[in-house]
Formats: sequence, structure tokens, C-alpha cells
Amino acid sequence: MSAPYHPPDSPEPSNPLTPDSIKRILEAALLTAQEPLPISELKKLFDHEFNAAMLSTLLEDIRRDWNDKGVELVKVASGWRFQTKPAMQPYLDRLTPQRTPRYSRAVMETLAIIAYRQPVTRGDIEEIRGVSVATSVLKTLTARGWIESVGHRNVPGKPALFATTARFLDELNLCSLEELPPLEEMKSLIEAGDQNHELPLPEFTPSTESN
Amino acid sequence: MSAPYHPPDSPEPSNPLTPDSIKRILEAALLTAQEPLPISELKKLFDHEFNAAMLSTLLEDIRRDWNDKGVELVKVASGWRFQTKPAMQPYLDRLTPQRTPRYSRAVMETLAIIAYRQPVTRGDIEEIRGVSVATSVLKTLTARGWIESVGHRNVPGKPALFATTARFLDELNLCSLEELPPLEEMKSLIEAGDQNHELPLPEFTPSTESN
Amino acid sequence: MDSVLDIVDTPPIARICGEPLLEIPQDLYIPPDALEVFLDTFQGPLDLLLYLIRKHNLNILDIPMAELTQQYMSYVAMMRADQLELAAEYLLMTALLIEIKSRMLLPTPKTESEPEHDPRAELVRRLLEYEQMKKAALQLADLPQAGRDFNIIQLWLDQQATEQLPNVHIDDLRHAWIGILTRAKVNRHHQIKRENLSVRAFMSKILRELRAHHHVEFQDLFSPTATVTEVVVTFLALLELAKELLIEISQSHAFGMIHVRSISPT
Repeated sequence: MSAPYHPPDSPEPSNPLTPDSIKRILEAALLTAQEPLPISELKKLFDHEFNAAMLSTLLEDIRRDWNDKGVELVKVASGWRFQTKPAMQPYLDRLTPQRTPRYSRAVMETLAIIAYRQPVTRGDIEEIRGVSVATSVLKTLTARGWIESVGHRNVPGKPALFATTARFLDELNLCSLEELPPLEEMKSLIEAGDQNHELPLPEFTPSTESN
Repeated sequence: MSAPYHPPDSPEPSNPLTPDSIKRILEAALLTAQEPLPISELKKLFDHEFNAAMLSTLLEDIRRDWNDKGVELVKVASGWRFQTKPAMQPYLDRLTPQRTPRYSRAVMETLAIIAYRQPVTRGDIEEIRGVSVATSVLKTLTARGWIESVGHRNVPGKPALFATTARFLDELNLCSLEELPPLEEMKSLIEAGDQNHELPLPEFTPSTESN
Repeated sequence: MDSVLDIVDTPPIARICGEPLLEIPQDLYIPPDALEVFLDTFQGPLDLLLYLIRKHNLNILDIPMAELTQQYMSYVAMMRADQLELAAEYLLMTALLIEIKSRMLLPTPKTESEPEHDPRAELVRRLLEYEQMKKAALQLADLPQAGRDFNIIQLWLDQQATEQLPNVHIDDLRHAWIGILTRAKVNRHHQIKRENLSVRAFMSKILRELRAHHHVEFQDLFSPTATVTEVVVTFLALLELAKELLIEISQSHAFGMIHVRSISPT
């Protein structure tokens, strides 16, 4: 709608502001602000004409006015701001349904195998998972920068060997692969009493290794 | 408030939304949206439970509810959005001392030619203005998201054809190009029957044109 | 003329329709040091011509071509230094005006078929179109503009609706493994060997090194600051790599240099 536009007159000092117009201005400022506004900032709206106590009272007033709305005025550490009430979230989420995407089981299992068994080929992954691995799965993980090919196994077909990257560790908040949940503990959960045909390896303290 | 509304066979009859709660949700969505929201998008808030007519009625309702505020609900080219009223601007400007600069005449004339004559090439603009168009002028308008290249004219050099964007309309509070100020009929430069150039000049009223 | 300036010591610079022109030159005849201002004032020759016609009541026909040409030529001279393109446009306009004037002076052969063609028509059309757009530009500039005359509201939202990549927690990895192990146990007795992860990590590290150098000396794989454990793990990693046919360890003669070579194709 293009209402005829009249350039706004500069604020008239001759025309004293009523509490209602002060509230209107406070609301407009708080609704357009990129960040919470402290009282010190809100005072500037009125060339410091009103003191903090007066503005606080009006802000409390506005907070009450908005009680029934889906949006509320709150005071946070750095000032006052409007924000949506939690009850609105389920509706608003419908506008952006891809908000918390998840990786498929195939992606997660492939990632786990590469993390724990690296370096592995696609064939290795398929053997462990018992199903074939779609190219898109490896592409997803490569595009995310979590896995990379570190060489090729010298067997027919020269399959690429995949390993996890430093970025994978960074983004999972790990200092090294040793900080991954130990396999041993999980294995005992499932394969209790399974025989181990290898000697225990020496205890290893997380090294500087993390490319 | 608004007339009571009975949802048409809601899938969850347990807790039907009242018109007031629908309005609350619409408001929350419009206040938080990054872009104007068309009705098609607003329908998603309610899993398409309500039709466009019903939502339009409620939006008009909300528009009225906000009449006395410093903020208004408007309909622009790409949908509905909340914005501050121009009367608020002098106050809000006190919070952000660096005012948006006005565009130069070259920029505004170029924009006008693109808006009213689109799609046009740079050559067309130069032909009308009688001077070459600096690349920076087109860059300024493209960076603002007001113009874009929509194709190429099939002549040697394949010059780009420029048109205005939906954002241009949105940011000028317009729903469509038809709402642009109508082009004025210009006063003739040659008076009728002015064949004899030896005659004294006809009376000329100075135009409103100002530099 | 709106007003006559009371400058008596300045002779008229131009005469338009026989009237001495005292004020126009302030806009039109620009001393060289004010060129910047002049260029700001007029968008180009069309704009200047329009100004002459509209503001000073000039009939397009009565523009004194000789003087206008002189003026234009002096602008051209001023602009030539750094505004060559603009100078060219003024020059072109001068030429066009002279052409129109000369054609107006020539007797028009009256032909029945062709309607009389006014040589001014095209210039007039352009002037009017430009003037129209100039006006439109002023009106556009007066429209309320987002950010200048009003502000668009966008409230703070807890979760910004930007495109997010899936989050993975290490517990997700654990669950993925448990899933694999459970299936492996159900399907057949798939053997999953006990493995120390550090060996696996070092295997990747050695392969990366070999990818970069293809060929390294055995001792270079051991950092001089390595702890005993690291040396052991690196050694185990080398053995594992050799076993998996990923590297070749060779020694040309007894006690000679041991070479580690990638046997991957790249």
C-alpha cells in the first residue's frame, strides 16, 4: 500500500509528548533494534528529556500491554528487547521446517566406521555395515570437510582410503581421536565374553597428533 | 474484537485455535520474519488449516489493532510486513546518527528509467539521459537489490537487460509497478503552429523543475 | 527574466533574443575552477539544454547557435583534461544543434507524399523523454524508503532461520557403532577386532605424509620429541600398514637406510 508520503516533521519541542506517544516511540525503537536497548540508549530517543525512572515505568507499562501477545518485552543483561514467547515456536518452526536436520543412519554409521577404523576403503565400510555405501553418503561427509581420501590401497581397482580430518575433531569438540567413546566398552556391552586374540596395546596418552 | 470463527473440521478438535490466538501467531510470525510474508507462507503456520480469505480478514483486523501504534502492518509486493511509521523516524534517527545517504541524481534518474521503461539496456539509459552511465551507478542499484539483469538483448554485444526487483517495490512500500507515481505529461517544447521562428517567443511559465 | 542583477560593470556575456543576458552566465558560463560545481549541476548536454529552454524561456529555434557553440566549446576545452567522455557528449550536442539550425534555414522542398519533417522533432522528443524521467526520478526519490523514512521490523528470534548443517554429537557416533555391532552380531559372527584407536590415527597420519612425499626415510617418521608410547604406536601403525599392503618397507643392504614408500597408485 502506498499511502501518500509526507516527510516527517522534525520533532516539535513545542508539542510535549504524552505518555502514550512516548510509549509508541519506545515500542517502535525496541521493535526495530538489532540488539537489546539499555535505558541509556532509550533516553537518546527523547534527547535525554526523560529520566531513567520515568522510562522504566513506561517500559513496565508496555510489558503489561503486550501480556496477551505472542511477543513479549523482556529485560536481558544488555537491555530491553522484544522476543517471541516459547509457545509461538511450534508454529514459527513450520515456516522453517529444515531447522534441525539430521544425518541419516547410513551417514552416521559410515562416519563412525571411518572414525574408528581409519584408514578404510569404501569396500571396508560395506563389509562392516553389510550393505553397500551410496556415493552420496561419502560425498556428504567429504563436503562437510569431515573425511578425506588419504591414499589408495594397492589392490585391484586402487580404492581410495578414507580418514577423518582435523576439522572433524574440531567440530565435534575433540582434541584427538582417542577422545572418541572407547570401542572396548561398547563391544563389551554387546559381545560380552568375546575372546580377544590380540595383546592389549600399551596405554596411550593423547598425543599432539591432530593434524 | 473480531467475529467468532469456527475452524472447518480441524484435525485436532481437542484444542481449536481461537481467532485471537491465530492473530497472536500471525503477529509473532510477521514481527520476526526476515522478509515480507505472503499469505501462502502464512498458511504454513497453521498447516494450511485456514484459507486465504480467512487469513486476509484477520490480517486486516491486525492492521486495525495496530492503528494507534508507532508501527504498522502493510502489504507490499512480496507480502505482509510490519514497519515503523514515518512519524517515528525523527526519533529513531537519534539512535543511529549516520543517516542513510540520499542517492545522487545519476542514480535516481537511472533507477527511474529502469523502473518506468524496463527492461532496458545500459545503452537505452544512456540514450535517454544523453550521457554515459557510470558502472558504479548500476553497481549501487544492484548492490541495494533494487535492479537485476533479467536477460540479454539479442543484438551485437548481447547487452544485459535491467529490470527492477520485488525488493525495490518492497523497500518503497509498493505492491506493484502500477503504484509508481504516474509519469507526467511534459509541456510541449514547440508550441503548436510555431512554424515561423521569426515571431516573438510565446509566453512561458517556469516549470516546477528544480535543480 | 526573473530578476536583473545589478552588476553594472559586467558587460552582457550573451544575448538571447536580443536581450542582454546577465544572470544565465552564472550557471552557464562556468569559470574553470568551478567546473566541478558545473558538472554537479547538470547531468549532461540534454540536461543543460533543457535548463536553457525551461528556465530561460528559450525557444529551441532561437537558441543562438553561435554563442551556444562557443560556450559549449569552452566547456569541452575545460573537460578535455579528465572528462573526455563528457566533453564528447557536449560536442555531439553542439553538432546536433548546428545541424538542426542549418536544416531549418534551408528551403524545404515541398513534396506531396511526405509530410513535412521538422528537423527539431527528434531532439524535442529526446528532451521531453529526458525531462519526464528527470521528474519521475524526483518523485521516486520522494517515496518513502526503507531504512531512510521507515524501518522494517525484524525481531530477535532464538534460533535464526539460517540453513543449518546437521549437528553431530559424539554420542551419535557411539549409537551408530552400537547399531553396526548389533547388526553384525545378529547377521553373522562378524569379527570386529580389538584395535587401539591411536594406531589407526597414526596410520592415517603416515598415509598423509606419504601422499605428500611418496617416499620417506624410516627415521623421519619418528619425531625426535616423541614419547616412548608414540614411537611404539607409530611402529605398530607402520606394521599394520605394511600388513594391509598400503606401504612398502625396504632396505637395500644390511644396516642401510630403511625406506618407506607408499604403494598406493598416487
